[in-house]
Amino acid sequence: MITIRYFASLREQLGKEQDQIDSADNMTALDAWNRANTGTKPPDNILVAINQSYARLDSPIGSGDEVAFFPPVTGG
Amino acid sequence: MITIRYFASLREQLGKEQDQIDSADNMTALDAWNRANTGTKPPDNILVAINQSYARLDSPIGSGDEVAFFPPVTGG
Amino acid sequence: MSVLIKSAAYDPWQVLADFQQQRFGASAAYGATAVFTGTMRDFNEGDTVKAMTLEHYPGMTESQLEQLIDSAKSRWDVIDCLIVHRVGAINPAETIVVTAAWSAHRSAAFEACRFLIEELKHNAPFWKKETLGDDSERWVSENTPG
Amino acid sequence: MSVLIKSAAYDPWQVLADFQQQRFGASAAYGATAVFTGTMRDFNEGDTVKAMTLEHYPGMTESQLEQLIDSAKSRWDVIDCLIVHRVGAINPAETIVVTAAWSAHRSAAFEACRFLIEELKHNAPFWKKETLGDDSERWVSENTPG
Repeated sequence: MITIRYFASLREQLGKEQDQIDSADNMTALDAWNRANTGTKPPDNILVAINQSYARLDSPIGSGDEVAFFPPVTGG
Repeated sequence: MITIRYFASLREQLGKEQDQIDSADNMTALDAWNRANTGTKPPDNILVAINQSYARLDSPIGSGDEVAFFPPVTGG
Repeated sequence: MSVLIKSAAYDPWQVLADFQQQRFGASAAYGATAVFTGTMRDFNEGDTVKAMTLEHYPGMTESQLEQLIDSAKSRWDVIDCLIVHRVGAINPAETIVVTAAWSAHRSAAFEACRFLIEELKHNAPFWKKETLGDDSERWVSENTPG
Repeated sequence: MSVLIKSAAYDPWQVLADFQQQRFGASAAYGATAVFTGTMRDFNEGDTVKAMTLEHYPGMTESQLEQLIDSAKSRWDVIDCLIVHRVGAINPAETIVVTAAWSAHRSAAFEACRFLIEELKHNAPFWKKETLGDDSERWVSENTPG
């Protein structure tokens, strides 16, 4: 099982906070996105975190991982 | 009348806080020093203020002025 | 703890006083402290902003901010750093963020303090949503440089 | 008043809180505040320092510091600045100096704050005399860079 989390404007656009999907061999963060959001491409400026560390769309993921997608950060 | 003030290590070395001297025509800060401290040259790194603004040893002074001499500043 | 996430309004000066007292007590090891505080303004990009909501990624936020402090400590001769950040519903004139660095030397304190706020703005997972004068809402799309 | 000369120990965070409250109240005009505090250490140039006396030139000190603030305001887009400086007998871990700048922009706040402390160290008529571990006294001969 892989947990996918969405934050901020992306969360509002998608209308959901998270997805749970089954894991498969050789998955990337992008694969997880595509499985959970069929037909919707990730925004160009999307940021990716795997297990709460920054990663990339082509970073590998596996069972038990938490993948997060969010827009550019605007804190401070 | 001209008031001459001394601060910090210079005050301690000279053993005085201030002098009062008569003014004369075309006096400079250095002239005031020399009149008040006969035979003692001002230290090389001396700073000069006239009426509480930075000046130089060759800056002109006149009656009623306050001339101050002090070592490099070390505040902050 | 050198990273504090606050869900209610706080007095930045009190937080600094408390942290410094707790961390250093009557020790005279540091000589220089540099502090930045960011306060919510009531305008942005020409519009009135009545209120703001700050979303964050709990867990990742704290670990990112702790990494920033570790990074500052490895780059400059600083004794300790503090980062405080507000989340949730915020009103104008309330403090959003505090970054601070304690050092024996003022250049290290200034540079570490500024590094913390710049890196925080570019890397820490926080997102601002503004409520404008007409009650419409908008997400802030990106942070401005400098 | 943006320049304060203190002849007794003070809490820098309380002074900042009071000044900010008095100067800005609940206004949200500034977004960025940069602060530097300088604290008396218990060592200098390899020696233990038990106590210190800070002499100044009353009148000239205040006017020099006010000129520094005017100069910072003319060079950067800052709303206001504060300088606090201790004089007289000081013990380790007590605050010597505070410089602070309030601005809409963080770069202006940082640069003005740093300008104030650097210029103060080079131009404001203060002089430090240290009492060492063996009770001997020495005048600090010059400020260190950075």
